[in-house]
Amino acid sequence: MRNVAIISVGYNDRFVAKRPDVNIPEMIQPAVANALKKTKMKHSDIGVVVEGNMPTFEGINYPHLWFSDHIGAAGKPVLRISTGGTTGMSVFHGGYYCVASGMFDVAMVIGWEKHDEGDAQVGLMGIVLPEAFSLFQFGPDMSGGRGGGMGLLGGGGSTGGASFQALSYLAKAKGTPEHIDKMAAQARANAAKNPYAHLQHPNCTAADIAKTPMVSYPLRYGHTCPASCGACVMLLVAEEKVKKFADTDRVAWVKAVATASSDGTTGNLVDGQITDPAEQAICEKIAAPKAYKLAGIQNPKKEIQMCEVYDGFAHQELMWPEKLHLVDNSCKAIDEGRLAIDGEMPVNPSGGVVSTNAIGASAMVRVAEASLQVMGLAEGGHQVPRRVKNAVAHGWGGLFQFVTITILGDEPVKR
Amino acid sequence: MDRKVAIVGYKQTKYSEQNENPRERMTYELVKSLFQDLKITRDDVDTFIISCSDFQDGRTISECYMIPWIGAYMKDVSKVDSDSANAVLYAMMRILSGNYNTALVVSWAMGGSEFRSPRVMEYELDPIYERPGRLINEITAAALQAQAYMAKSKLTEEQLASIAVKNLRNGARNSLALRKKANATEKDVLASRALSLPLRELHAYTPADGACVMLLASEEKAKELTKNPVWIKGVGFCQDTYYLGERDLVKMDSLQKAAKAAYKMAGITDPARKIGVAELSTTYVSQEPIFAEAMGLIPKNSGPAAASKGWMEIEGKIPVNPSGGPQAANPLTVGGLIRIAEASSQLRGEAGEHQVKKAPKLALAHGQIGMAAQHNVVFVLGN
Amino acid sequence: MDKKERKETRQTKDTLDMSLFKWRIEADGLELLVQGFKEKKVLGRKCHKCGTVYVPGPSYCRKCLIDIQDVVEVSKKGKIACYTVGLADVRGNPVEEISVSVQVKFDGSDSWMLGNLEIDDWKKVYVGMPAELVLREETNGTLADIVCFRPV
Amino acid sequence: MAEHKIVDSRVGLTFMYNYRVGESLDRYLDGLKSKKILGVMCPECERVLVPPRSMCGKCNTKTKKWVTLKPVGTLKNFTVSHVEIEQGEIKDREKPIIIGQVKLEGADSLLTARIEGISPKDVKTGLKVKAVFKDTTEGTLQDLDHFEPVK
Repeated sequence: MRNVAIISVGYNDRFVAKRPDVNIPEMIQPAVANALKKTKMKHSDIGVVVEGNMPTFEGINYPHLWFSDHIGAAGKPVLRISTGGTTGMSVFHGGYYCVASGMFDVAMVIGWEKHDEGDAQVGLMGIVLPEAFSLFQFGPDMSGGRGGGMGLLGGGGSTGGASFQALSYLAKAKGTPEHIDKMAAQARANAAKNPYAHLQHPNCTAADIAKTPMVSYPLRYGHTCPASCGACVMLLVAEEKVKKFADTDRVAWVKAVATASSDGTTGNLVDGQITDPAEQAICEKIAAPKAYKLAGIQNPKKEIQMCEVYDGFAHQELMWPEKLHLVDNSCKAIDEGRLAIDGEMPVNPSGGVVSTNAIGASAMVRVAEASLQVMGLAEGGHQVPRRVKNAVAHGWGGLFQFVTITILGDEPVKR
Repeated sequence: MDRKVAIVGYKQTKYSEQNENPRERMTYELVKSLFQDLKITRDDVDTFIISCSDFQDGRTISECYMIPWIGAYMKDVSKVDSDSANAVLYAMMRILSGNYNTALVVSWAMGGSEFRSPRVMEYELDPIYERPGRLINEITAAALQAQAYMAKSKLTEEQLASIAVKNLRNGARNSLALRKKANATEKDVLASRALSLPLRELHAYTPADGACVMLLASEEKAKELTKNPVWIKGVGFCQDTYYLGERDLVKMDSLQKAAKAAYKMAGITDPARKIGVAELSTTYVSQEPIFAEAMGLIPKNSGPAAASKGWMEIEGKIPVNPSGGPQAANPLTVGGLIRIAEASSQLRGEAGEHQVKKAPKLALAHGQIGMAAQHNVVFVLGN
Repeated sequence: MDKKERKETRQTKDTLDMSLFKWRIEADGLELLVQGFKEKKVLGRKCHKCGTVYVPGPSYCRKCLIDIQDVVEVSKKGKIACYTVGLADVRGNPVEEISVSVQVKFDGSDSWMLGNLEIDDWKKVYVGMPAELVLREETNGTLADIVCFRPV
Repeated sequence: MAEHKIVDSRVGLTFMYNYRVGESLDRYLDGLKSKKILGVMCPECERVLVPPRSMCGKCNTKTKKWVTLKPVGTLKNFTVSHVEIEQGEIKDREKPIIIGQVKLEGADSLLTARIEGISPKDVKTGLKVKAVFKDTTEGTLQDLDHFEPVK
């Protein structure tokens, strides 16, 4: 297998709620330019473009067709991958396989979302609509009272499902909702050190978060993510071309990629739900062990110096590091400050998804941020102080049922 | 690339206006029957690559509920959001990397019963110019392409109709086809409803319900699983500019580049002689000579000769779409995968009634999306 | 970086009308469930190969990828696997009637079922709390036969 | 084969989208409002693109120089369209329309537009055409109503 390195990351600009000044391709284009700027590469050196977003959020089918000229894809091979929340990392994995397969020497990957043009809440409902509405064929109680049928419908939404997951997780970890407050506060404060993050709240405290309204116990507004506009671009290069194209001595090597999917762990209304949303064996038992094995990592807690996890909801920033075998008990760890930027296992120095969520970009941003940490290029004070030799990036998606993992390092794996 | 990738097996549904089953059971039965044929279980699949579309399934992340039904519960899965030929391409690259030995490509669409293809394809248009402009859609784009080709090559309306007749007749020999017209004539085609001239209803693809699944494997694994592997000799894919007004609709740069890359990888210099059969995603029959020329299967501007001399008939010198192609059935996103399966079955001599006579050594399969085929994927297969 | 002046540009609109889609969905599990309600039973399907019990019980096993037919009755009693409490509306204003949504894993089943929990004080709910499905006095084989879950 | 319970599911819900046209098209629409057709030039290949956009895909270069094009050109390609798509259904038009690709003088791309003032039987490529604007323009794409033959 060929080794592949990330040599550059480009964002279009700071992630924000609204970009009324530009259309979608105009928003994405600067990210491409910014990624290229930091290399010794010309546009013509790019062999393949891999792109993805959540297509129903903006109502554009195969949007890469439209962007062709803006992202420099005209006349090039283009692959489009879309897998819900994991989209960004699935796209990155696509780019990785384009190079690792030997088909291409250079891949450009693009993840984006422009949430101000659609309705993400309705878009998310679109996951379960046909299945949920099929229940009406079985005569649920429509009175709106305590009828079971409507109860069956009630848990379909994203925050509803996340609340179930949060409580199941807290029960297992013996944590409290206050732990989620603490985690969210750390994320918002970290975001303030990341010039690209959307919700920035310097010196945010758990008490600040606890003042926000409760959405669905135990989750508060302060635990949920914003809907952001923005794009992330990365350039991936085969080992033998790194010297030629990289403009830095320190690139981020892709040591392993892995993914796994289960059935829906929430909203599995028609076929029965057999999987605990807080169990996530797809990560803990399948994808994470596979990734560590491929990367030659035996003791993740010791060998990994930081992680970027997909925390659409703040409790997930506690849960995923455990599922990734990086922390034994995150509730304890956050109490002891071990998850901070200068802690022993920094989690989401970027502020995470809970601070910035352009969905199709978000899982890619995890890889991008982890790669910047490995390269030592994280701006604005969110660089982890000790040298990052290995980092883990993670994404989740679907009905809490997909997981993607990428392991990066400052040296290639010897194969 | 030191590895080789083979197609070891595939299954298609019968195409219909409404499958007897909903999408989940339709696909489940297909996956199971492929496993049965190959004597494998879902544990033998290293990675699943899905090709489905949120706009066709009418769902956000439309694979969510399908994961367990295709055997991918607790498995490695990804989804290509494009024509399914791209999914085969991605599955192949995953195997080439050395990370996987087998990959199952799964694609479905309920184009006959659940969604309206022309509406779905309108969402491929940019929302700020072409959509509000209300002039360009999949029909008018293909019509402009057809008109440009006819003006250049002097292909007549009768000749264009004869290509439709050929495909309708081929479809009648394909047991899985939805639209079969063994006795169609040029007159019938010319009398069919005018869509956007020169295109008429019988030039167009047939929306359908259907699914296709295909197992790919590394060389070693392929030899374990089948006596009859079909090798992926070459692939190429490419995307053009979006803007119709800046594209040469006849020359088709992206298809030319995709074919060139596929031939290069396969080591072919004279495709017209080497390729024995081609299955092309011609959503409108006018694209048949255009694509064949862009891929070098027939000489430039030879569409008229090809049509009147029957070069692309099943018995012709370069049979194109012996299955009837998308005119026989076109469940949108499944299209490219069907073409690859059909080309493979020609190589294996398993195409039955629509088997081409001279057993071909190399076959070409093609997938596309976008207005007037903006994005193209080309496979060269061999046995 | 974000200080640049951003000029608003014109807007265009489009919609995705979901009513154009005519979905068909296989719902063997729900059908079995509501049929069972007629006899005040909770019915599911059990995989004859791996033993997994699904409620609602589709007629295939996702673990073994085989058709399954064995119908089993499961207890109406189980444990709360997780729950959430609706305390505010979408704008964050407190709601008048607090509702508790629960997922209950029935004894003898591998599945979790979603429903509402009837309880006087939501603070008493905990993961692992025993609960039971309450059906109407007179059932007619619909989802409306479900009244709620109640703590045991 | 076992019988399966198949249910129909329908949802009367609509996803709403509001798209920003962006800098280039906004300026183009300003142009239409004052009955002008604006194009933009790529500084590298010097192609003049209409409708304008911010990037030249051929050169991967930002387009810069704006040009006002003469509202006259040549019909390069066309189709006589008998149908329109209404919510996914292919419906016959009351009478067919001509959809043409027009090369404006000084432009390098073709503009798609409705051609009027000539019957579908007589329309031919090579026809010289001119732009006809709506009497009252509003800064929308519909301001440029159609093209018709130059008398």
